[in-house]
Amino acid sequence: MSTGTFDPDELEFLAEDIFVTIIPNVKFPIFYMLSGDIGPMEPNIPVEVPLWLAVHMRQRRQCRLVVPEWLSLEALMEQKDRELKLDLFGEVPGPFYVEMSQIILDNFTEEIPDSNKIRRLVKDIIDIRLSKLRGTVGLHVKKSEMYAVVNNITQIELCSLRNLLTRGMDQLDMLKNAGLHNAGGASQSFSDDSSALEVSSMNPS
Amino acid sequence: MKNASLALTHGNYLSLSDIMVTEEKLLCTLTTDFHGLGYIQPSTRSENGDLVEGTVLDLPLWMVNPMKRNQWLEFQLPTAYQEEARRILCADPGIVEFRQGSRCRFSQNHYPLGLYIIPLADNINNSSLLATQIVKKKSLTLEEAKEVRSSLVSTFQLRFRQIMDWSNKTCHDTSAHDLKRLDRSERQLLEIGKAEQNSLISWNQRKKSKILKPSTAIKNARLMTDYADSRKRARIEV
Amino acid sequence: MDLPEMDVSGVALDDSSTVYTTAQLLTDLKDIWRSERLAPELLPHKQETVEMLLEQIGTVESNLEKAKHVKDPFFLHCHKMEANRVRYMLSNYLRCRLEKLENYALHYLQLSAAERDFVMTTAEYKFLQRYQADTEELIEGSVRTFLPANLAILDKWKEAPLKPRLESFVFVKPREQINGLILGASDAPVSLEQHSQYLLRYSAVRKPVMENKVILISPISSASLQEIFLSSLF
Amino acid sequence: MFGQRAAELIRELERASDDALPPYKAESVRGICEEMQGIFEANCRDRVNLDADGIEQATAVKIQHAMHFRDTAMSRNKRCLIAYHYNRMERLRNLRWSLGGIIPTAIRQTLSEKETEWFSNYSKALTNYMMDVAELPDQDPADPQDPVVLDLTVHQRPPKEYFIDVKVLVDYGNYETQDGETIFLKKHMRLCMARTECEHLIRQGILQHVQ
Repeated sequence: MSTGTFDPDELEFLAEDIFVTIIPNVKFPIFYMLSGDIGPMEPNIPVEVPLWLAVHMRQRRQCRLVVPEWLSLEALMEQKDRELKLDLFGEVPGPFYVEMSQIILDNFTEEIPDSNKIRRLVKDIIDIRLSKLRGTVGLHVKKSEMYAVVNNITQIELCSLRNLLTRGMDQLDMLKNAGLHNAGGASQSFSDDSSALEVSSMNPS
Repeated sequence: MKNASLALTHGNYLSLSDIMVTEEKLLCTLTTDFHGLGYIQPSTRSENGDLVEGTVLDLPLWMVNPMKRNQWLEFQLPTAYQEEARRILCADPGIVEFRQGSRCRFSQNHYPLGLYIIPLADNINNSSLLATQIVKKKSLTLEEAKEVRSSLVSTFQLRFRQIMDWSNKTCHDTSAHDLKRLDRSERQLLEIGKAEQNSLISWNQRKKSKILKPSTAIKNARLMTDYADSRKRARIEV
Repeated sequence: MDLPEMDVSGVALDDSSTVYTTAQLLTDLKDIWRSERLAPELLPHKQETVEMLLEQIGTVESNLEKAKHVKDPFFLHCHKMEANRVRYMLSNYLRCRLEKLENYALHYLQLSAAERDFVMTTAEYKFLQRYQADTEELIEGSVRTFLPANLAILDKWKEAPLKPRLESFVFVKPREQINGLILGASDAPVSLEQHSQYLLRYSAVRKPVMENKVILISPISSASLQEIFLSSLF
Repeated sequence: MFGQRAAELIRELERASDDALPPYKAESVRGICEEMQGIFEANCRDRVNLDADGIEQATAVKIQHAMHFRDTAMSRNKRCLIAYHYNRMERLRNLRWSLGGIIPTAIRQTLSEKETEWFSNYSKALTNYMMDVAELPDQDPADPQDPVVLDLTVHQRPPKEYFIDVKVLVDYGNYETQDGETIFLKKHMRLCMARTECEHLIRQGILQHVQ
């Protein structure tokens, strides 16, 4: 684990808490979960559950997923076109759309007839956005701005260069301030020499 | 130290990379005598065994810094930070190879060494500089230190884009030759960038996410002991 | 299958008798966990939240234990899975805090008693003291026998302990509008808008982060804004 | 020049990858300590010279300079020794998290005695901390609850499916699960276990996660 960042698996974990609609084929009473009540479930009656529970039930063949609107061929093609036309970042279906699409494509293949095409579209969209992101970041460091507004980028996208970006900014910051401040600035401290002569503390035995 | 980057290692007492940086040598001229230390530089050893004023020798940065503060020596600005090198860096920063043996003797500690050298500038303004010019001709003036600094900044800004592009490529795309061009801190950034990029890619391809893996430390340790064992065996056979 | 009679969610009370639902506690945990993971320094401890959630997990798990032979295993697994999810967040949150204490051990040992009570729990402080004592023993003990008796002190590393780097750049999202933020010595104050996300130095938002007015994000979410733009203050 | 052995010691550790723990260099550590002893003695001698009656001012200054020179080298050696042991400790600490409380023999061989001692102390400190966290402050004495122990080393990755399929890689013998049941782990055996149960065993290379 490293501080300063979340990795994709951890983001996927967060995405699993998002609610999706399933159509159960079993009957269950209300689940009193810590995060709130779920159900009751009746066969063929749509019900909202967190994604992780949907996956668990699907693995036991206890439900089908109502595939979210945005995960259709049409919607994604539209999103891709939009993203290609824009210089800036286009709007996304939700904060965890990438993570969710992965989980859904992994576990609910039967519900998604064009899963391969969809998988490729999602990947294309991410690639387009990531290359925009690198462009912006490159520009940012080049102009050496010390503050930025970064809207509409999702967590998973920043996963690919968040540390590189923040550490790069840190380094640039240091170079710019080299030798400028005495106190606190690491550039001035020189760590292994002693300020006071140590001989004074030595007593010949 | 995990995810080491210059901002975290520079001046950090416990950092291995900072220790390696401060091991870099500078060419120095002593301006005072040191009793009984003549054996350090036998060629210019004085009769009484002292290390004497005027001796020219290479000293590691960790020694230069306190000696310079006491004004017991002057150091020469390494060629990698002198005007010619700065001009080369300014013309095409992406091409320059930060490694020994290059024309301007760029080192793989280009930025951190620069960060240490800049504060060593003599804090004298131009007018008083004129008066002491002859004495100080070898040392680093405040003016020049500023030039060095702005060179470091612009070099880094321009090379950062390249690091970002490289980190986007898959591992084998970046040749060993490319890597050799980078300074230590740039290489650390590249590693950070690659690790991030790879974790996203392999997550995306669902390669490893679900499979739990044994620790690499175990594998490393096994390799190491296997190696030691095979050497032992080899010795016995001989 | 019959209706499960036990309500494993329930509510918890804290000292000031504010009623928290477990769902709210979980939302809080997610926020503090995220901020802790992304902040360069140790944030104020949230012992009450941790304790209340642990208690909830305890209740759920002991109820499940009792119901082991009565209930459908599917039902048991679902609750167990949820409990594991909470356990993961809690463990990871606490682990992350220990890691910061370990990395900046000397720095955190030097805090005043008041500062200490604010940022760390008693258990964390106990751990920290022990950790540092053991580490000093390792370092000094490894060389003590080889050095002259009146030299054997390796104390230089304690004089300038490693500190969290507060100048690090972080991504943040304000919960409310924040005015008059000073980002650099020569810069004019700026305002941060609610619903936007920013990349800036942690030191600039340290206070609002501690007050929970700004949360640290692994960027983002807000789909309401149309563009990414970079604005310079120079 | 002073400090060369120390630099060599650091260079070797710095070159090894972040999670590798190369064998402990007892010889080099001792050698560096000898250099420090030499510096110490030289400076003691110089101090005596300084205090001698009738010493010339010019000579005294030269002696002080030399003492400072050696003293700088002393500090450098100290820094390297501290950094060497500190960085190894950090790597060892990571091992505690990835491998659990028992160091595999392969790794134990690379450690110094002091390091092995540190490892077991660290394990104890962690266990104590986890027990402290588990202790609830206001227990209802009428209805005492079992403490909820949060094993920080178990839940290190986000939980996924509840059960996973595993293959046993070594003849391990009896293993006691969290529920108190005992499983006999024999090489080549395949079984389905709770994920939380086998994370440690997988990291230690005893089980293999199969799909």
